[in-house]
Amino acid sequence: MANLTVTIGNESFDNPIWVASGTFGYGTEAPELVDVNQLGAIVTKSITRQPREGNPPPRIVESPSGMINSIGLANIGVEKYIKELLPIYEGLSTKIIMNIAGIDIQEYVEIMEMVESVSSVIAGYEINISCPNVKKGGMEFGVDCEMTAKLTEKLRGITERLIIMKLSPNVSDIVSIGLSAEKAGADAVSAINTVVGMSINAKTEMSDIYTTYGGLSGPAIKPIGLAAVHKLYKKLGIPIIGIGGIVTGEDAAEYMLAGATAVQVGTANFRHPGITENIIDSLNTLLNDSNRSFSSELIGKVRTHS
Amino acid sequence: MANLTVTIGNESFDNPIWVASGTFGYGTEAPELVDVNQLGAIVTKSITRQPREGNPPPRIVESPSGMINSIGLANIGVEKYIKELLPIYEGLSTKIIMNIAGIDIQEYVEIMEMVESVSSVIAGYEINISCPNVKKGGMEFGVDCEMTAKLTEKLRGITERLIIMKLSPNVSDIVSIGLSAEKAGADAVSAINTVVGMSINAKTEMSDIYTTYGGLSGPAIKPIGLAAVHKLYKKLGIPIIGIGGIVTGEDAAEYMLAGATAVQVGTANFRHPGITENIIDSLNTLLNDSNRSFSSELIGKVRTHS
Amino acid sequence: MIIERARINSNRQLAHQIWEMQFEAPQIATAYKGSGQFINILARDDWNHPLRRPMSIASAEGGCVSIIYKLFGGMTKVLSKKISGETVELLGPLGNTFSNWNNGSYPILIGGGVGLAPMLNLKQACEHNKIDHTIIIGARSGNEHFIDHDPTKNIYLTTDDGSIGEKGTVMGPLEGLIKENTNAVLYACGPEPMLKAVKEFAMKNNMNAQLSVESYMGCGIGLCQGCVIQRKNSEIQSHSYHEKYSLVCMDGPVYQATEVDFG
Amino acid sequence: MIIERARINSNRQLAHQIWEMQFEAPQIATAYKGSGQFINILARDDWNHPLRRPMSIASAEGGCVSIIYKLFGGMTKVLSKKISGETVELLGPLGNTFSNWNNGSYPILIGGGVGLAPMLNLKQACEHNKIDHTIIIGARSGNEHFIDHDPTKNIYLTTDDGSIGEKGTVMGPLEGLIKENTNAVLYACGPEPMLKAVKEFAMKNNMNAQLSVESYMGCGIGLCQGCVIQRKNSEIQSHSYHEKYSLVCMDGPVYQATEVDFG
Ligand SMILES: Cc1cc2nc3c(=O)[nH]c(=O)nc-3n(C[C@H](O)[C@H](O)[C@H](O)COP(=O)(O)OP(=O)(O)OC[C@H]3O[C@@H](n4cnc5c(N)ncnc54)[C@H](O)[C@@H]3O)c2cc1C
Ligand SMILES: Cc1cc2nc3c(=O)[nH]c(=O)nc-3n(C[C@H](O)[C@H](O)[C@H](O)COP(=O)(O)OP(=O)(O)OC[C@H]3O[C@@H](n4cnc5c(N)ncnc54)[C@H](O)[C@@H]3O)c2cc1C
Ligand SMILES: Cc1cc2nc3c(=O)[nH]c(=O)nc-3n(C[C@H](O)[C@H](O)[C@H](O)COP(=O)(O)O)c2cc1C
Ligand SMILES: Cc1cc2nc3c(=O)[nH]c(=O)nc-3n(C[C@H](O)[C@H](O)[C@H](O)COP(=O)(O)O)c2cc1C
Ligand code: FES
Ligand code: FES
Repeated sequence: MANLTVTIGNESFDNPIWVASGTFGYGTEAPELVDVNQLGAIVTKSITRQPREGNPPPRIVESPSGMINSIGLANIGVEKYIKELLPIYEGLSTKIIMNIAGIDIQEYVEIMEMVESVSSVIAGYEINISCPNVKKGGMEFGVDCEMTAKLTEKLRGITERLIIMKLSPNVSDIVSIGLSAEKAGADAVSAINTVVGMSINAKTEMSDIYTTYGGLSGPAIKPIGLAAVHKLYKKLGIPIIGIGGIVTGEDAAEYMLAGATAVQVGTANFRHPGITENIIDSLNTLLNDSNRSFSSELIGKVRTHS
Repeated sequence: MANLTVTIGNESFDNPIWVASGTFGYGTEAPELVDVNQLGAIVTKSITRQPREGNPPPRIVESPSGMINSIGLANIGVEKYIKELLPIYEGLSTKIIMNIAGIDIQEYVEIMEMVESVSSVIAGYEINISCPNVKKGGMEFGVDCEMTAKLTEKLRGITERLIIMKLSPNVSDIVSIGLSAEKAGADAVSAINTVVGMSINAKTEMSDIYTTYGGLSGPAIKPIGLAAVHKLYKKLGIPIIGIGGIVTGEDAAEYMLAGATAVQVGTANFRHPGITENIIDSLNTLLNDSNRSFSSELIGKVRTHS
Repeated sequence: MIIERARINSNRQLAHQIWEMQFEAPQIATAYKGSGQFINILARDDWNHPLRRPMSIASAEGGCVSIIYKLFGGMTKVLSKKISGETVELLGPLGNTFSNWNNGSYPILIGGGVGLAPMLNLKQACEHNKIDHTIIIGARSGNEHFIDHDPTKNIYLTTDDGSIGEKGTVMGPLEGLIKENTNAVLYACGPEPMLKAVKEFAMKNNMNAQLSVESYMGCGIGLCQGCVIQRKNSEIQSHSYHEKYSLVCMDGPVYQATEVDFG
Repeated sequence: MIIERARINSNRQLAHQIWEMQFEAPQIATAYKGSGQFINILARDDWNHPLRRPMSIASAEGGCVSIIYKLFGGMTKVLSKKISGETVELLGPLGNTFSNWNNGSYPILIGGGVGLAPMLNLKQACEHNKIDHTIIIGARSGNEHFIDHDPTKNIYLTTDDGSIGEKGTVMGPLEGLIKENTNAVLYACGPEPMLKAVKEFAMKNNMNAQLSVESYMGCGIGLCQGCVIQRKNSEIQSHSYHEKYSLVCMDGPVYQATEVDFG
C-alpha cells in the first residue's frame, strides 16, 4: 500500500480523493452506500448566507458523457449549517471543507465570520467564485482577477484555516485568476467548476433546463480540467486541486500527473455513491504497479513532448 | 420535402448542413464516400500564407465522446490553394468557403488579397481567429474584441464576398467578441472552434499530444456550442453558423433552434465521411414531422422556460 | 438503499414498445416497502450515459424484482437488448409508497402509459389483501395494452383511438365509477397531463388522490438536488429542506394531489 | 475505399489476449490490393468512442476479410464480445501494400505482437506464389503465440522469457538467417522498438527493409491530418503534401525503412 497522504497548507489529508461540492450533499445522505471516513475530504454543498430554494425544475439533463445542471445553489443557509451539520462533522474522521457562495464580498465575509465564531472541526473553506448558475452568485468574481484578489484577501484576514479558491473554466485565462488568488493569500486553488452549456430537445423544441444555461460536468469535460490544472501547475506555487470528469483511479492519477495535489470527484457520485472508495483502491494499485510509495510523487510528473 | 435554403449576406446555400474546416480536407479527399454536391457548403482547411508542415505527432487522441487534436494548421499554403484547388472548385455545384489563418493582420490581408486577385467561384471566407493549437496563429485575435474588430474591418475592405468570423469558446465572453465582429462588418460569425483540452496516459505518464494542449471536439462539446450560439443569437443581428458535436439531424435542428442559420459538421466526418447526407435527410424528416416547410423556421425558435 | 448487481431472469416484450424485465435481486426485494417505490438502473458500464435510469418496481416477491418499461431513448433501448443471464446494477428500493389504500376506502387505480407499472403492483397488493378496487389503464392505442379490458373484473382500458376498451382518456370511466363508489380514493401514475386531470377531478369532487410523479433524476438518493417538483403547500417533509420544492427521489415519487403544483 | 456493413462470421481467441475475427465483406475483399492494407472498424453505434479503429487485414479471400487483434482498451474489448451474426461497419481497404517480395529476393517476414497479422497475410501470398521465405514472430511470452516454432519450416518464434522458441527478440534468429540468404529483404510489422531495431539492422547490413508503422488515426482516409509520422528524406508521395511528415493512412502504413524517422 502506497502512502496517499496529502498536505495542503498546514492540513494533512489521508488521501487525495475528495468529493466535490454539490455532488455529495452535506456528506450525510448515503451512509448505507459509502463510508465517508474513507474519503480524503468532503467538500460540502455551497452554503449561502440565507437558505435558498434553488432554481425551478427542470434542473438537470444528460449530455454525451456528461450532464448539465442548474441547481441554483439550493441550500440550507449558513445558520442551519452551523447548528445542524457542524456537530455531525465532529463525529467524522474525514476532513470537512465547507464550500461558500455569496452575492458580494460582504456575504462571503459574513458567512465565514459566522462559522469562525463557533468552534468546529472543519479543515477549511472552498470559495465558489465560479458557479455559472446564479446570476449574481458567482461568475462575476471568477472571471475577474481584481475581484478574485480582493475577495481572497478579505477572507484571508478572517481565517487561519485553508482557503481554496475554486476557479471557473469559463474564462479566457484561468492562470491569471489563479495567480491573483495565490498572491492574495489563498492556500490552494481548485479547478474546474462546470462549463457553461445548454441542452435542447429537438422534438419539443424546448430548452431542457429551466435557466436555459447550466453547468456541464462529467467525463466530457476531463480534457478541459486537465488542461486547466496543467496550466495552473506551471505558473502557481500553491497546491492545485483537480476537478472534472474523474470516474476512475486512472483519471485521478492523470490529474495528479498534470499537477494536482488532490482531486475531487463530482458527477460520478450520482451514479456510484461509493465510487470514491474504488478510486482510492485503484489509485493504490496504479502506484504499486509503477513502484511508487507516495501518491504525491505523481504531482506534476506528466512527461510532455515539447 | 422541406425547403432547406439558407441565405447569408447575398449568398444563398441549398441547405444549412456544411462541413467544418479541417475535418474534410480540401473537399476532394473522399469522392467515393460522399457526394460533396449534396452539401450546403464546404469550409476548406485553414490556409496560411506559406505551406505549413504542422505539428509533430502525436496529433490526435480520443476522449470521452470526443477527441483532441493538434494538427498545427498543416496546409498547402495559399499559392498552391489558388493554383490547384480553386480550379477544382469551379466544377462543384456546392459552395466553397475558404478558411484563412494568419499570424498577424498583414498575413490574413495578404492571403485574402491573393485570392481576390484571381477569378474564382468561392462564396466567401471563414476567418480562423480561434485556432488554439498554434501559438501565434490564432488565440490572440479570438480573445480580444479590439483585435477582432480591427482584423474584420481590414478584411471587409478587401472583399465583397462573405466574411464569417469563427469564434473561440475559450473566452470569458464570446458575445462581446461576436459583437465586435458584427460592428466591424462581418456577414456572419461561426461558433465554436475547439475547446482547449489535454490528455494524459496514466500508464506511460506521457501527454498524449505533442503540443501538450489540443482542441477538444465532438459530441462532448455540443452543450458548449449550443450555449454559445444561443447567447450570440440573443445579441447579434447577423447570422450565426453553429458548430460543435453535431452528428445527427436532431443535433443540427438543436443548433438552429438555438439560433444558427446553418451548421457545420466536424469530427463526425472522420467516422462517417458521408454523415452530412444522413444529417440532411433526417433534418428533412424532422421538419416534415413538425409540419415545417422551411428549415429557416427553426432559427432561434427554442422555447425557454425563463 | 442497496446497490445490488442483479441477474436478469427474463426480458420480454409485452406490447408495442413496452417491455418487462425481471431481476434476481433478493436484497432489494426484501427491503421493498410497497407500491410506488422505484429502482435506479445502470444498464451500461461505459460513461456515454453517465446517469442511472429510474424505473418503478412493478413487482417484488420471492427475491425477484420486475419493471415494466417503455422504449424511449438510449438506455431503454440498451435494456431491451439484454438477455437473461446478463446482469445490471440496481440501486434501490428508493422513494416512498402509496398509502391508505387498505384502510376501508375504495381504491381506484389509474395508470397511463408505463405509469401502469406501480398500479399493477398496487393492484396485486389489493388482491393479496382482499380489498375491492378498480383499475383503469390508458394508452394511445390498443397495441400498447397487454391486459384485457374486462369491466366485470373491474378492469377498464381506454385508448385515444378507441381501438381497445373505451375511446378517450382514463377520465371517461372515472366519472361513472365514483358515482358507484362514494368512498373512492384515487391512485394515479402516468404522464403529467393525466395526473393534472386526475388532480382537478379529485379537487372538484372533493376526493383524496395520490399521484406518483416523474422528474429527471441525477442520483435518486438526495445527493444532486436535481429531481425537484414544485410544491403547492409547504408541509416540509423529512428529506427535503425546501419549502417550495420537493425532492421526488426522497419525498416522492408519491404525493397527495393537493401537494403538487403542476404550474 | 468502401464502407461496408459486414456480418461477423467468426470471432475466436487465438492466444492470450489475441483474437481473430472474420467478416463477410465481399466489396472490401474484392477491392483488396495486398498485404499491408488495413480496414477502419466501427464496433459501436454510440459516440462514446467517436473514432474508428484501424486493423491490418490478415486475410482477404472468398468475399471474406479477417483481422487479428489484441485486447487493448475500450473498442477491442467490445470487438471481443461480438458474436457471429452481428454486424460491424468496415471502411476499407485502406493504405498501401508491401512490395517487391515477388521479384526474386528472399523475403524475411518479421512480426511482433499483433503486427503479425499483415505478416501472416504476406506469408500466405508468398506460399501462393511459391516464393521461399522465412517468418519470425516475436512475443513477450509463449501464451501469446498461436503458431508452432518450426525452423525446419522456416517458422521461428521468439519470446522475451524464452517460454517458447528462442529466448530474446526477433533480432536473434535474424542474424543467422541473413548469413544464409544474401539476397534477403526484410518485411516487418510490430511495436516501434522492434521496427527501430529492424531498421538499424538493415542499414548496418546494407539491406532493403519495408516497415509497416502504426499511428493514431482520426479518419484513415486523409481528412484529418492526424496520422502523420516523421519522414527521414523528402520523397513526397502522392497523398501527403508534407515533406517532413507523411500521412500513414494514405502513403503508409508501409514505408521503406530508410524513409522513416523514429526520432
Ligand atoms: C420515479 C420514476 C419512475 C419511473 N418509472 C418508469 C417505469 O416504470 N417505466 C418506464 O418506462 N419509465 C419509467 N420512468 C421514466 C424513465 O426513467 C425514462 O423513460 C427513462 O429514463 C428513459 O431513458 P432513456 O435513456 O431510454 O431515454 P433518453 O434518451 O434519456 O430520453 C430522454 C427522456 O427520458 C427521461 N429521462 C432520461 N433520463 C432520466 C433520468 N435520469 N431520470 C428521469 N428521467 C429521465 C426524460 O424524460 C427525458 O426527456 C420513471 C421515472 C421516474 C422519475
Ligand atoms: C495501420 C494500423 C494497423 C493496425 N493493425 C492492427 C492489427 O492488425 N491488430 C491489432 O490488434 N491492432 C492493430 N492496430 C492497432 C489498433 O488500432 C489499436 O490497438 C486499437 O485501436 C486499440 O483500440 P482500443 O479501443 O482497444 O484501445 P484504446 O482504449 O483506445 O487504447 C488506446 C491505444 O490504442 C491505440 N489507438 C486507439 N485508437 C486508435 C486509432 N484511432 N488509431 C490508431 N491507434 C489507436 C493507441 O495506441 C492508444 O494508445 C493497428 C493500427 C494501425 C494504425
Ligand atoms: C448537480 C451539481 C451540483 C453542483 N453544485 C455545486 C456547488 O454547489 N458548488 C460548487 O462549487 N460546485 C458545484 N458543482 C460543481 C462540482 O463541484 C464540480 O466542480 C463539477 O461538477 C466538475 O466535476 P465532475 O465532472 O466530477 O462532476 C456542482 C456540480 C453538479 C453536477
Ligand atoms: C482534426 C481537426 C482539425 C481542425 N482544423 C481546423 C482548421 O484548420 N481551421 C479551423 O478553423 N478549425 C479547425 N478545426 C475545428 C473544426 O472546424 C470545428 O470547429 C470543431 O472541430 C468543432 O466541431 P465538431 O465538434 O463537429 O468537430 C479542426 C477540428 C479537428 C477535429
Ligand atoms: S435525484 Fe438526486 S436528489 Fe433526487
Ligand atoms: S487518419 Fe486522418 S489523415 Fe490519416
